[in-house]
This record gives sequence, structure tokens and C-alpha cells, in this order.
Amino acid sequence: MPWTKIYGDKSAFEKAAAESDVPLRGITYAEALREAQAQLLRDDERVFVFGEGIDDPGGVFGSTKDLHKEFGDERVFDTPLAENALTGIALGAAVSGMRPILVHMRVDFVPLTLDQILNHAAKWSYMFDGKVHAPMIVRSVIGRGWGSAAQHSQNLHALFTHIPGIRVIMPATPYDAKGLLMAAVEDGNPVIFIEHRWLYGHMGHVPEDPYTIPIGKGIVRREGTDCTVVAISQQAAEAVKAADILAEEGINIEIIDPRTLRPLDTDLIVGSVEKTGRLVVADNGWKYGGIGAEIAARICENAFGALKAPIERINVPECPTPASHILEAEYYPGIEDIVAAVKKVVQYGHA
Amino acid sequence: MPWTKIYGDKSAFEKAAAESDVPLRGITYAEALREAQAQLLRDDERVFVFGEGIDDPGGVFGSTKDLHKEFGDERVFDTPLAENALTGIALGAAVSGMRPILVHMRVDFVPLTLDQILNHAAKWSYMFDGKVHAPMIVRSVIGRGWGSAAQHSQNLHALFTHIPGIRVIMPATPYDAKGLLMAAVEDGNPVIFIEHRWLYGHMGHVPEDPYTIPIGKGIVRREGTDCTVVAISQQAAEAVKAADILAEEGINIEIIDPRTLRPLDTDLIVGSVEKTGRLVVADNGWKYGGIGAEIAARICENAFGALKAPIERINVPECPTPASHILEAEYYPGIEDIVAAVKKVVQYGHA
Amino acid sequence: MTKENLTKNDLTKDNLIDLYRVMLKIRLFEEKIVDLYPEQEMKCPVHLCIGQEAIAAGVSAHLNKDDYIFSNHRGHGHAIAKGANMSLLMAEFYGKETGCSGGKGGSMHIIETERGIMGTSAIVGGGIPMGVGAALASSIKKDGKVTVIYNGDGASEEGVFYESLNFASLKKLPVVFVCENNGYATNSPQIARHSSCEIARLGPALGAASACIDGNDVLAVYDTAKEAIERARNGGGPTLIEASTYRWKGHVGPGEDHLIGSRPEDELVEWKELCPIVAFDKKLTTDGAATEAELIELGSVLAEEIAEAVRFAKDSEYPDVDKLLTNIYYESKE
Amino acid sequence: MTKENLTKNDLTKDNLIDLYRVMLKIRLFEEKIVDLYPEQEMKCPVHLCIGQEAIAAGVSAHLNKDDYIFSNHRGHGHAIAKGANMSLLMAEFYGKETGCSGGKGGSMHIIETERGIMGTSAIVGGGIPMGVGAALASSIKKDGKVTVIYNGDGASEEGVFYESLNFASLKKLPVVFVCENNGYATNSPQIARHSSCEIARLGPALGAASACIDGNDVLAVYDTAKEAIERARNGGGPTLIEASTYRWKGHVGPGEDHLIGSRPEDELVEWKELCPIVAFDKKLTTDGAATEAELIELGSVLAEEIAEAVRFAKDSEYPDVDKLLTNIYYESKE
Ligand SMILES: Cc1ncc(C[n+]2csc(CCOP(=O)(O)OP(=O)(O)O)c2C)c(N)n1
Ligand SMILES: Cc1ncc(C[n+]2csc(CCOP(=O)(O)OP(=O)(O)O)c2C)c(N)n1
Ligand SMILES: [Mg+2]
Ligand SMILES: [Mg+2]
Repeated sequence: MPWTKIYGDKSAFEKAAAESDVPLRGITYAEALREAQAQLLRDDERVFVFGEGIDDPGGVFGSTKDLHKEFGDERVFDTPLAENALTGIALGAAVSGMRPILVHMRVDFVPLTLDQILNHAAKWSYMFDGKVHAPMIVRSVIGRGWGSAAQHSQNLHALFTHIPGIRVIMPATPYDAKGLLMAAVEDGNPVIFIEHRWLYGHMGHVPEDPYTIPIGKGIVRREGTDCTVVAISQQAAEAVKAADILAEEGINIEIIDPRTLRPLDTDLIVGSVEKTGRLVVADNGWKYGGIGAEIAARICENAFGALKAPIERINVPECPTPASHILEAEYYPGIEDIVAAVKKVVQYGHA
Repeated sequence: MPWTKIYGDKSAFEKAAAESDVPLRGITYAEALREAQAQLLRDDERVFVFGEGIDDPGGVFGSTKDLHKEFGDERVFDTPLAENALTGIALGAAVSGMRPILVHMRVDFVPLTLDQILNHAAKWSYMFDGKVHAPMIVRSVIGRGWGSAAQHSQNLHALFTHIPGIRVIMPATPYDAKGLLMAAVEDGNPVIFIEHRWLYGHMGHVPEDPYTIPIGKGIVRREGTDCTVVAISQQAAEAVKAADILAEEGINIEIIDPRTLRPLDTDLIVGSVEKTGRLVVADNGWKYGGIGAEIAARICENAFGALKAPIERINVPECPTPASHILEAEYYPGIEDIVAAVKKVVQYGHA
Repeated sequence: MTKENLTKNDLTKDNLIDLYRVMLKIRLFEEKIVDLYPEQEMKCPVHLCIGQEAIAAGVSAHLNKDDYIFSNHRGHGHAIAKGANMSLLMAEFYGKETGCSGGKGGSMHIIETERGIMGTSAIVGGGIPMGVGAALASSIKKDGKVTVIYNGDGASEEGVFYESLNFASLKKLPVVFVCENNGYATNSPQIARHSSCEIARLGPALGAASACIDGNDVLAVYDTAKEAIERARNGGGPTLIEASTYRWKGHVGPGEDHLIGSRPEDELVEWKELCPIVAFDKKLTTDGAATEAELIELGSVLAEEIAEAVRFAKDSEYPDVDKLLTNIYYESKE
Repeated sequence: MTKENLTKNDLTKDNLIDLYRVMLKIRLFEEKIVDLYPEQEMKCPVHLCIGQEAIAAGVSAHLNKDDYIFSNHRGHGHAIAKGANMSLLMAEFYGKETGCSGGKGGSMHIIETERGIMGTSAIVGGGIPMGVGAALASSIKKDGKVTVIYNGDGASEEGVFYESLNFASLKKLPVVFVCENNGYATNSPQIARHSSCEIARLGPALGAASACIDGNDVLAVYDTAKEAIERARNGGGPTLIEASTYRWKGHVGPGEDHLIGSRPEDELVEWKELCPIVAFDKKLTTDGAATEAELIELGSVLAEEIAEAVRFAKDSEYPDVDKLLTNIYYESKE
């Protein structure tokens, strides 16, 4: 299916489009996000978009570019630097009938808002037994590279997955970026929607009409039999490239992109691991208490005995991001790490 | 050893003390915390203690009672309600040569400070390559019961365990409360020190002289052969009671109290699981991404094939804490849950 | 029933008695809790507002049913003044399924959306940005509603208060910040936490109107609130009202603080002399707006309402344990 | 070398030239980065302070070597004015192991503890409470040190700023808050974020002294800072100084904002007319404190120092990859 595919670069997409029987409309991840918001603003008067610098010429790396010109300053607006209050403001507007989308340029700033997310948004429905609900979206971007360093390039999604009452979504393709953002707004719950800066330029097929993708459903990016690779966000793109290399050596991996981390599509992952008997989890976050830990635990609980080899977790090391590009290169996992991990689990016991 | 023991109640301790050959000095968990701070204040002029309401007549459930009278208002003082700034203030004082202890009455308020903990304290040593370090302690208490509800009784330790650069300590006994708090101050790193309100009245043997307990070392609370139970904080006390019940049925559990969650004593846990082949993790926190997930993953990685049954994770359900005592009783896990989980894993495959 | 066009000197007898009724209702409701709490059937912390009733009464007099309020741990009085159903409140405190929050919230988390009470937070300052968000919603929707945010003096130390006030001023939102300055945050006197006792000064510094008033004088509150709420409703932006008052009971629970040594008894005695209800009672009877008999009769009617609320609460069922896992998420009913 | 007892009118020729030297040093250092950045060997974001040099220069003139400063993403100038070693800074920007932060920090995270530069944060407002904490340490230790906290106008919107200022006032800590108001936070003009442009007004509202000055007039900064730092050192508590200025370059990187349409070119042109260095140059030569030749000579000396710093940086080694995992935690050397 053209919409489940990850195209490593623009030319790969263009080649596919040229070869396709049906016409494929290609836009970038950034454009897909922008289109989703534009259509939401157009079709739902409850929606508004706000955040620091969202109306500047760059428009959050293009994802909000000129939306304020199209929909006016009342519904698309810049804000003071006050992340915690802004999050509470989004929540207050949400319980009063709006569908706010709050944008933080970096996920590193979201910790400033944890009180409003954890103590308020996540609990407002439960604490009042459903008398109100809190349909608010926090969009946030993971930075990476060019010495962004310790405070501007963190992968903090695991912090949010620990919190009942919210949803955590991490789209890896333009198609998912649009469909999941529209689904998130429709959903009616507080959603942490985490994008990856390195995916912004990725191109893929995106239908023009509005559509939604079910929250909580993962997707098989590539079928395989030898090892399951669960790859989160930008790691899904790395995994696709790793798969080609591994295929040349006769190893066929099955790539699962969970897309939503909370709720997590356990069935899809368990089913795959029962088939392959092996599991690698590739994630740019820290290992301790990260998504790989939760997946490992669920495999222990739900697929006991299915594993033929220990689970491998691929993560950044347990330290902050260093600035120097020499250290940065060492810090981030990628294709080679996936290849190595897969080989390790596939060869387990055969050595 | 008297100091490794958990005494369910005061009379249990008093009985043990009466029967002991060596004199056992018994004080409560609250008193042990207070004593540790008093001795630190006495012996180290860099230490100061501050936080909202710490000098009030209650003194944080007794744990800071009258310290300001003994050591003066300059070193033991009340503060405005400004959790985030207070945390940064502790950090700034720490990098300037002090050893601050900041107290938050409830761990639920710590999310307000996540920026200072995650983006600042945890990174200050690494980001500047060790040119400075950040010896600061955040003491915080987990509430429980009497309708404290969603915002006043959370177990949020897993959020902190995910962060490299900090240490997370959760003492379960008076002996550990004193020894670990003293070790934390000596350690020289940012420490999140989480106490449990229900342990405050527990009594146990605590030597009067200052002593430290190594950070990162867990302890076997009870030896056993049939199943390993890793029990966190207040759950360690529950597990001790569960063990007695199970022993009557001929099931001998090995109880491990990790005491420090970051770093986690993997070797101790793995060694035990290799012996028993079974694992239950009992924790008052949420399951998804919780400490049980991390332990499960480490078992998969380090003790592959050792398990004879799926791992059981005991947690509160994936929802906020309800107020009504009827729901609260259902919410918290306890002795019965441990007994049931252990039986389940021990009987696995024998049904 | 808004009284937008009347200032305190123009109030009719009925208006005045309405103000009195609200204060007395809050007082009697809270006193009933004091009576019943030792039974230990209300198994949740209660933060009573006895002594502070004039503020919510004077403010709510200007609010429409669908205007919003956001409040804090000490929220009973705010809710009652906004017209909350006392039976649902009481049932909530008893942990019953009929409670306003289905028994999941307890005394610190109360709601009645039909009355614009959108839920209270027990995190100090936590409800402030939410109130600003509700006002933002109103300003986008142009629904003409005003939001009132109640908070204590302690909340004015939390960063989120400043962030929220600045945002509200910047966007000229229809919101009023009511700071109930009772001189304490738990047991910390203001002096240990503030560099200055004039919270109201923060208003102009952040671009908002402000006022500093005697929070025990219901008519002063009434007039100040009138102006602030009219300003908000007419696009004039936010006002920060600092209303000084005193809480008679402990920070939490029905006890008294001087008994545990956390404040001087004299202070309580002095403030009791300044009881907002006694003072207003005196004024009404002196001015001839009401007779003592009328007021006593009013008290009996209210007492009966409250007794009914308690009966309702006690007679209600506890929630079924399977309610533990409901309403964690909103499930679309579409 | 503190000049505590001199006001601007008493400054000696040497004092004046010192002020000039610091400004020029910062300017030339930043301009060197503008030159070199396109080589793409400095692989980290750089936030330049060209146009804002007078503030750090005027403030630091009153600081002792062991006084503390805390600063933000735009911290080069603050550090240089405090005497930071330019070679270590430059090496840091080049990601070298000889950098002040071992290559782990980059331009946003600089330090030199021997000069009281205790590390800069790239989280807006993040360094503010830390500075207050350092001042608290001084007040407990009674070590006589003063802390200066530098921040932008944007930081004055973050809650932590208010919390910190309130705490500093309450405890009368030896700290000075210097707000460099350059009218923008990234591309957002102040008007989009503040209800008022008078950040200084927040000082008195939170119990601190305050001043609002022309941040491009180094002598005005000098005098105001003198008073504030003396106040701090003498137990008089904190001051909030708002110094208006303008950044010539883009928010990040060596470009210019009008080229990407995020502000009018005219504005830049006008502010360039108000260049703090040109103005002071004119004053010095007019007053006869220095000749144009002397100032030009000074520039050449500084340029050579900076060239040396660049050579040092370029010649240094990258950190070994096994440094990736060092200094995550402090290991006691006892
Ligand atoms: C963020 C946060 N910090 C601390 C607390 C503990 N706490 C509960 S109420 C309270 C005092 C609040 O004082 P104030 O705002 O003046 O309200 P009052 O109780 O006086 O009505 C404190 C410190 C809390 N609930 N939330
Ligand atoms: C908490 C936080 N929010 C947002 C950002 C992104 N950001 C970096 S610098 C900046 C502008 C800061 O403006 P100001 O404080 O005026 O400093 P200036 O850059 O003008 O010197 C912003 C929004 C950040 N780093 N931290
Ligand atoms: Mg108060
Ligand atoms: Mg600025």
C-alpha cells in the first residue's frame, strides 16, 4: 500500500509515484501536518492553534506556515514564553468546548508543563467521573543534530507513556502525520503528539481529503519471518534501510511501527514475535524505563516461551546528548545498530 | 541482621528487641529521617534543609520537626510555594558548594519541577564535562489513603528513573531511610529521595551514629527458593507479610528490596531469578513503563531462559487514584495480590 | 438574575437578603461538616472556608448560571455561591456514586458543569491557567461568558499565576482573578513567603486592573466584583482582586490551628470579631432591610436544606468497584 | 580590580578604556564567528549578541573574579565580560576536547568556574533560579560574593522568573537580575507576548529594587549596575535592571532577520545608528580620554587575541569517543 510505505528520500517516492498505477499525491511530513491543521481549522470551528513563534516566517519548520494568514490571528496565534500556563490554558479551553492544538517547538520544553499534563489534563475526565473531557493536543518536535545538545534534542516520549489518561502518538510518515493528527483532535482526549525533526522533509503519499487513522493501531512496515523489529518514530525510517541490508544477507525482518505508544498495539507486536521468535526494539529514547522495557515486559507476559533469543533494545546511551558532532555521531543509534542487533538475535545459540 | 528486617508494627520490633542478644535501638522511619538530617546539619556546614512548611509544628510528618530550632532559620527554613524555582535554587546552591536538601510534602508536586530536574540538575555535570557537580537532594513523600485522590497520592518514581544523571532512592525501613539519606548527601549527585507516608510510623533498628548505605545496592529481605518477589518501597512491607502466608502453604519467596531504583541492582535480581526461576514485581506505581517493565527487560537480557513462568507485575491500575474509600481499597495492591501473583507463577504449567 | 446595573447602595431588600443567604448557606454547610466529620464517614480531607464566605457571595452575585468558575482545594464555598447542588457535594464527600464527581473526586475535586463549575484542582495554582483557557474559549467563541478564578494568597507565589495573568492581560480576556488572602498557606504566614503583602500590586505590573479590599465586607466585595466582572464582560480585560480575610478552621479538617501551636489564639479571636456574617446581619437589621426573626427563619430553612443534603449523601450507595476503571478516557458517543 | 567607589564621572582614562575594551572584545569575537560560521566547522547553534555588548561590559566592571554569573543561550558576551578565556570558548564551539565544556556543551553551554561562570542554560529562564541559589549559598556562607543573572525579555514571561525574584526579595539575597530587553524572543516582538513593555515594573511589585535604562549606553549601565551590585553586596537585596537594546543578527546564526522577513530592515538600520561601541568611541575621543589611533591599536591587539583563540580551537583535538560516557555522574575523588 503506498500509504504504509516509508520512502527514504524524495527521489524514492518520485520513482514509486511514476511506477504506480494509481496517481500518488506526494507531500512532505511538514506539509502533511500543515494540511491536517488547515483542514481542521476549516472544518471545525472549535479548533485553534497556538504556541511560541508559530506565526513566524518559518512556521515551526513549515508545519504551521502562514496558517494565521489563512485563518486569522484569533485562531492561530503566537504566545508568550510560558509553557506551563499555555498547557493549562489549552486544557481550560478544551473543557469549555474547544479543541486546542498547542505547539512546542521542542519536546525539551514540555517538562515545564508536566504538572498541567500529569496532574490536570490526564486526570480531568477521571477525577470528575466523565462530567467533562479534555480534547487537547500538544504537538511537539524532537530535535536532532548540529550540536543541539543536552537541552534541545531529547526523546522524552517514555515520560508521557507512563501517564494514564493521555494518549501518546508518534507518527513516522507523512500519511500518518496527517491521519493521526486529525484522529487525535477527533478523539476527545489529551494527546501528546510527538514529531521528529528529521522526518519533516520526508515525502510520501498523502490523500488530499481529510482522513483519520485509528489511535492505538500499529502497522507492519515490512513483513518478515526472522526477527521482529519494533521501530519508533524516526527509527522506523532507519529500520527500513536496515532491512534492505539484512535482506541481502538473507535475513528478513518484520518491521512494526506502533505509531501510537499509548495505547500500545500489543496484539500486533505479540503476534509478530510469536511468528519470528525474536525481537529488537529500536528507539531514540533512553533505555531505562523506555518503550523497549514495556514491550519486553508485555512479551514476557503475553508471549511466554515464544522467544528464541534475548530481546535487544536499541537506544541512545544513558547520558544527555553531547554537543560535539564526534560524540553526537556516536550517541545516536541507526542502521548499523539495527543490523548488528538483528544479527545478534538471529545468530543467538548458533555461535 | 536486625537492620535488614522489616517489622510490620511497633510491637513486632519490640518483641525482637527484647529477644535480641545485642541491644537494639528502635526508632521510627520519620525519626530516622530526622536524625539523619540533624546529624548532617551538625557535621557538615554545607548542608541546609528547606521546603514549604518544613518548620511548622508537624514538621513534614515529624521528619523535620524542630530542626529549625536546633540549627537556626538560616539553615532550616520555610519557603514560598514555588516548587520549580526552589529546585533550581537548590541546584544553584549545590553547584556553588552547598549540599541542599529540599523537601516536598508530596511527590505529586515534583512534576512542577521537572524542568529543573531533567533539563538542569541531571545534566549540569555532563553538559560541562564534570567542571561542576550538583550535590542536591529532593526529598518527597508519597501520600496514600483517606481520599487523598488523584493529585495527592501518586507514585511517580518511574518518571525519575528514566532520567540519566540523577539517582532515585526509595527506602523501605528506618535503617535504610537514615543510611541512604546520609549516603545521598555524601554522593555528590542530584538525588530524588522518595519516602512513603505509610512507612513513617514503622519502627526498626537504627544505630545512633552516622552511617551510610551504598547507593545502588539492593537487599534480600527474606531468602527463598520458589519465587523472587522484587518489592518497591511500601510494597516491601506488604511482601514480608505475604511471605508468611505463602510459607504456610509451603511456598518460600525470596524478597528483594532494591532500595535504589537508579542505579538498579540488576545483579542481585538476576541472581535471585536464576535461582528461583520466577519473578513477581510489586510496586505501587503504574505498570506501563514502570519499574516492573525495566526489571522484566533486564531479566530478558541477562537471564534469558531462566524463567519457568511469565513475570507478574503488580501495580495500581492504569488510572488516577479515586477518592472514595471503596474504590481506593480496590485501587491499591497489597498482601493478597502478592499472594495471588506468587501462586499464579508458582503453579504455572502445573494446572 | 444578574445585578449588573446595581451598586451596593441601590440594592433592594431581596438583593441584600440573597447575599446574606449565600454567606449563611456556606457557613452552615461547613459547620455541618465540622459536626459530622468526627463520625469518620466522610473519608477525605476537607478544607473549610468558615470566615471567608463574603468573598464568594459578593462575587457570585454578578455571575450568570453559565459563567465559569475555577477554584482550588478550598472550593466548597465557591461552588455553593455559584449555585451548586449541596446534595451532590455532600454525597461526593461521603464517597458516594451520586456525588458530583461520582465519588472519584472527594472534597478537593468538585464540579457542576450545568452551573459553570468546571472542576477544582488541589494543586496550588493549578486551576489558574485553566480558568484563563476557559476565558480564551469565550473570547474566541464570543459567548459573552465571564470566568472567575478563585485562589489563595499562597497561589500567588506559583509561577503559573504570573504566566496566566500576563496572558490574560495580553489577550484582554474576560476573566477575574480573585485572591482570597487569608494570610496563610497551610501554616506558613505570609511574611515567610512574600516580600510584600500587596498581591494586588502585581495586577498593574502585569497589565491588569486590580483592587485590594476587605474580603469580610460583602458589600465591598460586591461592588469591586461588579466593576471587575463588567470590565471583563465588556472587553476590558482581567482584574486581580485581593480580598483579605481569615480562615477560622485548620488548613485541613475541622480543628483549630492555635490548638496545634501553629498560630496565636488571639489572632483567631480578633478575626472572629470581624465575622462577615455577623457584621452583615447587624447591618441588615440596623438598616431595616431584615428583622432578626427573618434572618433566623432563613437560617432554619437553610439548615433543613443542608440536613436534606446529608440525608441524601448518607442514603446513597457507594460506587460499584467496577467504576474504578470507567471514564479514564472519553469515549466518543458519536 | 573592582571599581566600587567610582561613579561614571570619576572614571579614570584606564577605567574608560577597560569598558571600551570589553565591548570591543565581544564585538570582534562575535564578528569572527560570523566570518567563520559558513565554513561549517563550528557545528552548533550560535546566538550572537552583536549590538548588546554594553550591558555585560557595564555590569562586569563591578564584579570580582569570584563573583558569580548565570546566563542563557546568548551567553558569549556575558562570559567574555566576566573574563572568560576565549580560546576555551572557541574550542567549545568547535566541539573540541579542549573546550570549556570538553566539547559536550557547545555554544549554549559554557562555563569557567575559576571566573565564577557557573554554566549557562538554553532553557529560557532555566538559569534564573540557579543564580538565586548561588546567591543563597553566598548568604548562608557569608562569602561576600554577588551573583548576576542575565536574561532576555522573553525570560520575563516564564513563571520561574517571578518565583525566583520573589524568593530573592524575601531573603534579601545578593543578586542582580539583568534583563537584556532586545525587543524580541526569537521572532516574536514583545508586543505579541507582553501586556506591557515595562519589565522593570515587576521589580517593586515583587519587593525588589529596579531600574530601566538604555542598555546601549555603557556608562548608564555602569552606574546602574554599580548601585545594584553595591546594594546586593551590602545586604540590600536584589535589583531588577531592564536594559533596552537590540540584537543585530538573527536569533540564531550569523544571518540577519530582515532578510527572512521577520522584522523590518529600517529597525535594524536605526539601531545600528545607536551602536554602543561607536557611541562610546565617539565619547572617548571627544572627551580626550583616548585617541582614535589608540582605539584602533586596541582593536588590533584584540583581533590578534581572537585569532589566537581560533587557532587554538582549530588545532585542538576532538574528544575521544569514549568521553561520551564520562562525567554523567560525579565520582567522589575522596
Ligand atoms: C503545587 C502545590 N504545592 C503545595 C501544595 C500543598 N498545599 C495545599 S494547600 C496549600 C496552601 C495554599 O495556600 P493558599 O493558596 O493561601 O490557600 P488557602 O489554603 O490559604 O486557602 C499548600 C501549600 C499543593 N497542594 N500544591
Ligand atoms: C523554555 C523554553 N521555551 C522556548 C525556548 C525556545 N527559545 C530559545 S531562545 C528563545 C527566545 C528567548 O528570548 P529572550 O529571552 O528575549 O532572549 P533573546 O534570545 O532575545 O536574547 C526561545 C523562545 C527555549 N529555549 N526554552
Ligand atoms: Mg491562604
Ligand atoms: Mg529578547
